[in-house]
Amino acid sequence: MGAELIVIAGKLIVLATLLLTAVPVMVWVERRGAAFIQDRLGPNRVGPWGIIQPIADSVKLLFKEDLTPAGVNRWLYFLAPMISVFIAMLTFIVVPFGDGCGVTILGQPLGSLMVASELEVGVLYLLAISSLGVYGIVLAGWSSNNKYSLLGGLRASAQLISYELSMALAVLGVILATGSLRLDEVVAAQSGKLWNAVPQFLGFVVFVVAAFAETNRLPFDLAEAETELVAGYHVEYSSMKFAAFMMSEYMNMVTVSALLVTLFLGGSTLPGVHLEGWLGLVVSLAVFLGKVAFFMWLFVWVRWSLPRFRYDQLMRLGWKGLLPLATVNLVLVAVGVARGWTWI
Amino acid sequence: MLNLLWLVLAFPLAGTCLLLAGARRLGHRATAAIGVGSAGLSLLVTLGALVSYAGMHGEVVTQTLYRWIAAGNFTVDLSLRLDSLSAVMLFFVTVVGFLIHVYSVGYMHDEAATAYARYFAYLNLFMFAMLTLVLGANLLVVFVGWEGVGLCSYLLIGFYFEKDWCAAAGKKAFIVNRIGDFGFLLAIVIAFKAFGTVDIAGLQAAMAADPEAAGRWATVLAVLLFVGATGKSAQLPLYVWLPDAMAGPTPVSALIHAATMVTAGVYMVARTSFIYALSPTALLVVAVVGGVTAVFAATIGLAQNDIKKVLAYSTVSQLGYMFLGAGAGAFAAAIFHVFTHAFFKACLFLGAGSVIHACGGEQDMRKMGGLKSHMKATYWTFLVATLALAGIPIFAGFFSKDEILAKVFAAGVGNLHGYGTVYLGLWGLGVVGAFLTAFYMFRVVYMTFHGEYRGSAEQRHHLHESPGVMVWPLRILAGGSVVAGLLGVSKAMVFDWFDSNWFEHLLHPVAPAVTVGHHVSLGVEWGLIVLSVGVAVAGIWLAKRFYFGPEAGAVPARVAAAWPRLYRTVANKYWVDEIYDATVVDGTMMLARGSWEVDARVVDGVVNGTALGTRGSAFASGLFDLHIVDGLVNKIADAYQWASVKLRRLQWGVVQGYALAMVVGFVLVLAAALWLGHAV
Amino acid sequence: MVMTVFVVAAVLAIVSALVAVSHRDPVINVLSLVVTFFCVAVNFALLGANFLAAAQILVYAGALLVLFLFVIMLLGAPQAPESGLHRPVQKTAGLALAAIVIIGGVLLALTMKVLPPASPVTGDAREIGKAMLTTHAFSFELISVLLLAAMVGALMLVKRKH
Amino acid sequence: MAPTISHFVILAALLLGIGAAGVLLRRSGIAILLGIELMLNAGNLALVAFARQHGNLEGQVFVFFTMAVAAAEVAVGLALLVAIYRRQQSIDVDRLSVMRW
Repeated sequence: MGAELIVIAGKLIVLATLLLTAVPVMVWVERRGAAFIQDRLGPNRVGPWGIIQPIADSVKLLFKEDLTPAGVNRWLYFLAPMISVFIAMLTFIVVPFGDGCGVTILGQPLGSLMVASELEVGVLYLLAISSLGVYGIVLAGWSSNNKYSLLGGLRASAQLISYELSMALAVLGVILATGSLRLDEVVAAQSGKLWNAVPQFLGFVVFVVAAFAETNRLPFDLAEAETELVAGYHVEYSSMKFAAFMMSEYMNMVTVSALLVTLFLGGSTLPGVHLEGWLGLVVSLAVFLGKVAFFMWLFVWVRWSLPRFRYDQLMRLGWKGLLPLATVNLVLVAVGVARGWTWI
Repeated sequence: MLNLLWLVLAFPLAGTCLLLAGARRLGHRATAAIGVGSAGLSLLVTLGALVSYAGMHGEVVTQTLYRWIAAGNFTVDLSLRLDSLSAVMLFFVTVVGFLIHVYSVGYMHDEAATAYARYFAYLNLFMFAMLTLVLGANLLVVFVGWEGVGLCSYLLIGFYFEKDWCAAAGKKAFIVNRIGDFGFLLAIVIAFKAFGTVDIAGLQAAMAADPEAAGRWATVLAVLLFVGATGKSAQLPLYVWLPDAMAGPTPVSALIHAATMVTAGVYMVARTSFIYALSPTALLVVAVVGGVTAVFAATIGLAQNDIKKVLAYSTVSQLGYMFLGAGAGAFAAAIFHVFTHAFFKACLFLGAGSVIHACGGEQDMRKMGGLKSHMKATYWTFLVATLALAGIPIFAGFFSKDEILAKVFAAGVGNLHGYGTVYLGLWGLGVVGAFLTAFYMFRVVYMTFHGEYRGSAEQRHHLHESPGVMVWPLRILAGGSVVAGLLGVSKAMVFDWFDSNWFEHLLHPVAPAVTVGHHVSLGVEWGLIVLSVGVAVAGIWLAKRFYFGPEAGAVPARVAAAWPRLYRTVANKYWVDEIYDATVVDGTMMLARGSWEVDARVVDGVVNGTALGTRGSAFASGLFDLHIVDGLVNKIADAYQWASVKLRRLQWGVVQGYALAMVVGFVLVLAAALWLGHAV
Repeated sequence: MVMTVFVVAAVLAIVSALVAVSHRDPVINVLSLVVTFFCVAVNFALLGANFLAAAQILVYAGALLVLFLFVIMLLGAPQAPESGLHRPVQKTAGLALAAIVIIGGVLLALTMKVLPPASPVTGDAREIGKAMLTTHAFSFELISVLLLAAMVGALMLVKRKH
Repeated sequence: MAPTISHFVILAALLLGIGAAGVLLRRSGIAILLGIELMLNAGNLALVAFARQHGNLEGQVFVFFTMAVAAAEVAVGLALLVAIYRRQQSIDVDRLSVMRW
């Protein structure tokens, strides 16, 4: 019992650290990437290639004055950023981000490196928790007592509900093909055949697009659209509360990328590579991180390449584009499973 | 491969659905791709199925898709039947159909996108229906296909429905066909009544098992089926719709009204040949109608100036030959003619289409001429097909038509069923028809392709060869017109060297010939061959005298002037349409008008009288109503009003009050249940 | 351990439910209801219905209550005027009825036979799905019709007529 | 000591009563709908508890259907509220007395 708890706690700590570390790195990547795409230098004063810049930024944010504007609903105003961060971190714990390869610590198997990934309703848990992410944004928008914030919150709630449907349908295709709700089994099922992204290409595309919408990233950042709504739902926030929203956005990106990799790109496996022991553990971790990094870069890349959707276009894409596509994908997978095609 | 047989039907049906659904969105290219693609896929599956079938030594393959009707012990399956007969039909329907789809891509290209999609949707639907007809394993499924092709024919004849006469032609085709279909339907009902099944194999078995009943019903069944066939295959007296059907687009004329649909009647007769074999009378009826139609239509064809009309009458005439052959008991020969005819007649129609396309929609041969130098490919393919139709050796029509004439002659000499003289007379008609055929076909060739161009200068400017997508089907069909006949070279033509009539052997298990075992000697057969070739050559020679050279047209004009009355009779198609109008149509109208008169005078009079009486009694009862009944009603209404004033307070408008009442009721019900001890 | 979790969840559920029906700010109502539903989900999990617990959060907290929030914001947080009309009968009767329901339920719970729980059924998604699509297939189809009707009805209700 | 079915049923009864009180006493349309949701949830809880008691899945399946019904009810209810609000700028259900005699 004791050793098991220690290992679980250790894993959680490592995970949280990893997630929190990813945020400043991503901020730096985003800013350098934006600069690269826009043909400028970007941050380059603090440290070599400006690599210390995120730390300077966070120090600055920490020491800024924490304003609470008049007329806000204090309680909710205080709660909203916490909900955002909390949900973002909760979602991550089910992702199996490496193969334990039989390695044990203190006599406890490392498993698939994560505790909750072995939850029997892992995928459902994931959908359930991620569907709660909207509360942070909606409450922030509501409690700020500011019409821009409110509009941002409204937009976010409608957008997230709309795209969650397509996302869930795309995930259903994967579940159907796997026959299990456990994420580690989803990964295992992909190791012996094609990655899900190939037979379920439609679902993959739907999931990628919905992922952009779910994380409120360009081209779907209508909740904060700075040119229309100033900064949307977090216009009234400053200091660490603002930083919390930033953190949750980047953490959501990490989570969604990790999910994409897990559900559609074989997680921490590489076709044809089967290693044992510590080497296998390290390699699988590296493979997983590499795949995630690709999608993180995709997020940055798309953000600085595509213009923002108009609101009606967003809704049309969600309901008339992605939802039918996701349904078609599901039907195709269902047909394939019913006909007993093993490659699907 | 054979268990994929249903795909042959599925592809065209899917094409139809796609095209109809997407008619407004698909462009020309997508439409053509779907339309031709579905026909092509169907062809591929067919070829695959036939290759598999070839290894099966003529067994009958039946594929049951599902049980369609189950009523008591009467069941009808939706099932497909592949035997050598339907295999032959399947082969040429898909081949010719596919080629005509390809041709249509070019021919219909100037249509608006919606019409284009509609056209291909109908064409695909036709393929589906025709293949259903061919593959149907029982009479009901065949009938579905039969009606389906009729519907498609109607839709496609009326394709340019904005023109009144096209719509009228479509309607005419549909109604005339319905008359025939009624015969077919009656035959199905009688078959069910007499033998308890409509399955073809089952019917055959039932008739073999009970010869007494079979003998009793065979004539009725066969004649009724033949009534259906005269409608679909345009025989006397129901042939009148086919010439009018030329109002549709030319590829349609080629596919539906020459190559495939109109042969459905012959196919059906061959399919049910086991019934005809039992009834000499029915066979004689078939032969006489066929023979008379062959000559009758050929004479009309002599005097037509519309190129498509000539071909239409030629089709009627050739269908007559097919029935003549079937009537002489030579079902294989009839189907053989169907097979060869499909190739050269489709080629002729498509060639005519190419000509019409080049002349900017002109169909009158008097305004053509000299096209030979402008459209080489069209000319040569048209000529090959004409030679085939005229019955010149080597070409396909020679073998098949000669086969039919030989069989009829044999039936005459062998005194088949004791009607030998009749068959001999029909053989004479057939020879005359062959002469007329050669004559009017070469008339078309000379008037269209030779001499000077007689159209307007503007049309002359536009003369051009058709695009490759139209010419290649012509070439392939012309090739077919040459080689298709080799499948059925008769024994006599190779001097009894070997028994070479492959086609007859192929069909023998399914549609055995009805013969008297009398064999005409080799010398006589060769005499017949020489005679029919001679007759054909004579026809060509006469056509050349009449319509070729500087004096072209002078001789016919003199002939027409010499016998004005005869010429007018023939040119006006023996006034058959007018006679039908005067008798059948006007008769119907008069009947309707008479009924109307009766209705207006007698029925309405009675009604009006009754009404008057009613009004009188109504006035009396009104008084009663006003004072006695209304008094009572008012009292009751007053009572209700009083009660509702009291009761409406229940609707006191507090929404939650209603909810409260609901919960009270819920609690009471629950309490009662607990009290009575039922809930736990 | 289990009892502790149950007690905490139950108390939290009741308190937040009271807030949910009594607070005047509709946003607070919705948020406390979220808490209640969470606690109910915890109870589901305690009863072994893991799948339902996840579905509870997904459907109620993730979709329905967000929809409530959305509408509240769309209408600009209308605070119902609780003053004005007094409805003494309604209030008394309502409270009395609620009390009756509670007392009745509690009595029922205390008097009924407590069997030792039968062999625990796993709330496995596979099993539920199988039951739903075989034994209860008709109800399942009916529900789909109901949802469609609700969707169409909702659209018709809020559509602006031009 | 593990909670028995009675515990769960008592909790369900309390939630049902609280929900009913909300439905009967509040005049805000939103609060009424929330009360109904609460009542439905109490029912769900009882169903799951009974399912556990009897060791079969029927109760859980019913809960699923209840959820679907709740979703439909909320969609229509909220649409009604929006329509009502557009009409009379209020969601006070006491004002919905136009159809009264």
